[in-house]
Amino acid sequence: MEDVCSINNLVRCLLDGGMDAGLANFITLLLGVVLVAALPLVTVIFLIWVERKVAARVQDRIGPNRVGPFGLLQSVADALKLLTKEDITPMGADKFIYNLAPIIAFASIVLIWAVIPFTPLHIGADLSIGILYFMAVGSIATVKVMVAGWSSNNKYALLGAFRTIAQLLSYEVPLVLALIVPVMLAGTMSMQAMTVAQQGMWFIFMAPVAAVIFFIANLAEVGRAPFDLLEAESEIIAGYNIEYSGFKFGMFMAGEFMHAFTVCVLMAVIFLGGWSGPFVHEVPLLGFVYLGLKTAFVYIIMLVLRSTVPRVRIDQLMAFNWKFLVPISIVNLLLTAFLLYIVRALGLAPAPNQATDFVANLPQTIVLFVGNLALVGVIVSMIRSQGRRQRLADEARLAESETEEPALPAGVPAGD
Amino acid sequence: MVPLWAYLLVAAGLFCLGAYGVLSRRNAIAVLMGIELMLNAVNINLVAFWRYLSPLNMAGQAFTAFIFVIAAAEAAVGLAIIISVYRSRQSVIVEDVDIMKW
Amino acid sequence: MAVLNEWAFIGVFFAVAWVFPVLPILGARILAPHKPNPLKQSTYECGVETVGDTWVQFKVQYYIYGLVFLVFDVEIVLLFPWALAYNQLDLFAFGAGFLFIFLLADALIYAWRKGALEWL
Amino acid sequence: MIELNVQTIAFLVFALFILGGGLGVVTTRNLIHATLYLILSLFGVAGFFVLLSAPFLAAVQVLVYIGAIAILIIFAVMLTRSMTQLRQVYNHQWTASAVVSGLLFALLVVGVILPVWGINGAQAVETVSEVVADTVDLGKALVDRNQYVLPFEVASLLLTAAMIGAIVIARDDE
Repeated sequence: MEDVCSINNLVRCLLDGGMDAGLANFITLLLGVVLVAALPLVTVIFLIWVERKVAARVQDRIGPNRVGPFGLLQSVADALKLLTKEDITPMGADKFIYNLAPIIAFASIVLIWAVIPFTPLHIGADLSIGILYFMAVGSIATVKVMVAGWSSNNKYALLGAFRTIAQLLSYEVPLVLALIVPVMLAGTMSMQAMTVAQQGMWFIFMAPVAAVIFFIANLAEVGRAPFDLLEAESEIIAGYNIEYSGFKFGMFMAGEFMHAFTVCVLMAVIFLGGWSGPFVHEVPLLGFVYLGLKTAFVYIIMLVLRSTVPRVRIDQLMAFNWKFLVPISIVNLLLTAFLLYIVRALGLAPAPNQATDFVANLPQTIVLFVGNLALVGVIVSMIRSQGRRQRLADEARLAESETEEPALPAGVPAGD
Repeated sequence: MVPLWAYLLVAAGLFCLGAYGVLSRRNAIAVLMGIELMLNAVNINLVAFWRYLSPLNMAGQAFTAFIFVIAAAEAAVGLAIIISVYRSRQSVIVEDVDIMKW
Repeated sequence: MAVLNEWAFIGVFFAVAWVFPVLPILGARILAPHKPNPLKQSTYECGVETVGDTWVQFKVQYYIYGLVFLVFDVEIVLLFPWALAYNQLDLFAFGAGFLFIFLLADALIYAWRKGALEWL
Repeated sequence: MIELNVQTIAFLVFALFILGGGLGVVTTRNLIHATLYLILSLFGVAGFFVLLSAPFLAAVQVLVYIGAIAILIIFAVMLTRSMTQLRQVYNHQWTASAVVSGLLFALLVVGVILPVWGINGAQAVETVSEVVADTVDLGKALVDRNQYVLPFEVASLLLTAAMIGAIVIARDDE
């Protein structure tokens, strides 16, 4: 290992080369930053191609296949095209803020990658509050939407921004509530320590309900179908970024793709064990592969959902969040806290020195999993009885109205 | 480390800026922003004193957390009152809402 | 201090991250044509002339959602230290956390019953 | 004298954010711009919290202030159409308030901060402890029966009450 200059021992290599200590540290830091930040940038070019291919396959098409082998260079061609498009600033726009918004949109997503652990050794910054860090950075997204919508000086942009913000704010509540559960399980907020805590057992088995809530809330946060109201062309033209053109629009677009991918990585890290897998401590780079596979799995689910589920209405969107997701996440939090306390009182929790052992984690996992299953059972039966009541009411109303006049089907809103 | 008085200096400056905003702005929302600035100055002071004088006693951090709560409550209710006043009087200028003065 | 080193990384990240979007936008400024005219720069509303102010009257419901979110956000964030220290807490602290969450649920139930969560 | 290292530079940058943002808030005519200045200022305060080894509070600052309160303020600006009432920024007593604020600042700096905690002040802090309580300690303290459990529950109650009150006030009468 002595002769190999890699990112792990770059500081020492530079020092051996006779460089000033402060400068060597700074160069290493800068290089690390550029590496971590470049990763999502490179991935997003590939991702757009993957997304279009999967969507095409679901719709029985082929998808991009002209530029490069299998159409791999399609995104590059798109980026080049955007680069040569005229950039129009609408009249009455607030110039500085108008130009600032796409930069915030893109940068705020890149910033999340600073705390993602790639392998046992490689992480940008292992903050003690990693989870809150990405929540905090993610909440800048609302500011970007507001700024973009307001500075465009366009009614539809402003209206779209308001809707988008209402959606983002609402779904942040179950998102954060669901995140408390893994924090409670791991006893840490650092992303690296959270991955280590999952070496015995992934949190998705201990807290499946929290994992599903996290996934759904994230779908809404990134504006993916079925929650893609922010780009509902038929309703509010195109949402908050309607006035943007050229590469500034490209920045919003790329930011959205990157955000979708980023939440998949977060899902993999927080609930699917991140880099953990066999032999990862012998060959740390294997962790990168494991993380990539888990992320790809979550991402494919997201893509298939996108191509198969219809868009919901905004009143349904809000009702689903506040009347379904939030109550469930509160109950789930209480349940998990209660079960964890029981587990500890009964002595079923693994001893601190066995925390990463699969067998030692089993009793605790079984208790938590059964508890979660019971919760799901209760929820499903409640939905069923509610649905039955609704159906009976609708049928009664229909039978009544048939005698008088043909009426609208029940539940059609009067628009807003 | 940066000395304590530097933090206190910035906090004092922020507090006075906020006070100036509260006293001199006409728009009620701008007045509320001034109050937010003042609360933040207090927060800086609390955390700075906690860090330099008693880093193991949780009073500083705990009270900062409670000030977050109070700031949230204040913003929520204050803005709601402003919206309500606007609805009844079509104005958010503080001087136009002086009916309680007499 | 080792802890601050991590934050130095974050600081440099904040300083560097905005360069990535700025570079292509500047590149586009050089490469892209720039021929503005009043029609092109007018507000885009599917070809129809803009009527009136951009400042249309918004529904107060947006504010209500923001309000409910603010309250929940603050409460949940205060729960994080509790969840973090959860493994080291006794029954009393456990109950304190429960009471806190109950009050949170209380707020939700009130807003629900009051109809504040409806999209009208 | 203060040595110039990474922390000092960061401190100066954040202080610039805080004071520049604060100045923008109180002087800008456009209320949306004022809110953006407010966000800048609050971000600087979050940076201060990081420098003061309170990262949890920094995250909460960004999450609550920038992610929620600033957005709420923007909502309120839009709802009250404040942007159309831009004629006059300050009221008639603005000179007096400027003088009062300036005097207050001078008094605080000359009368309190420098004599008490300054370089040769009565209670100047010479050594700073490296041992700092972390978020776990905060979590324990917040629900400890001998410490802050009562304020903790009261905080929850206050927020519930504030939400109920604000909903009642802000909703249309029906």
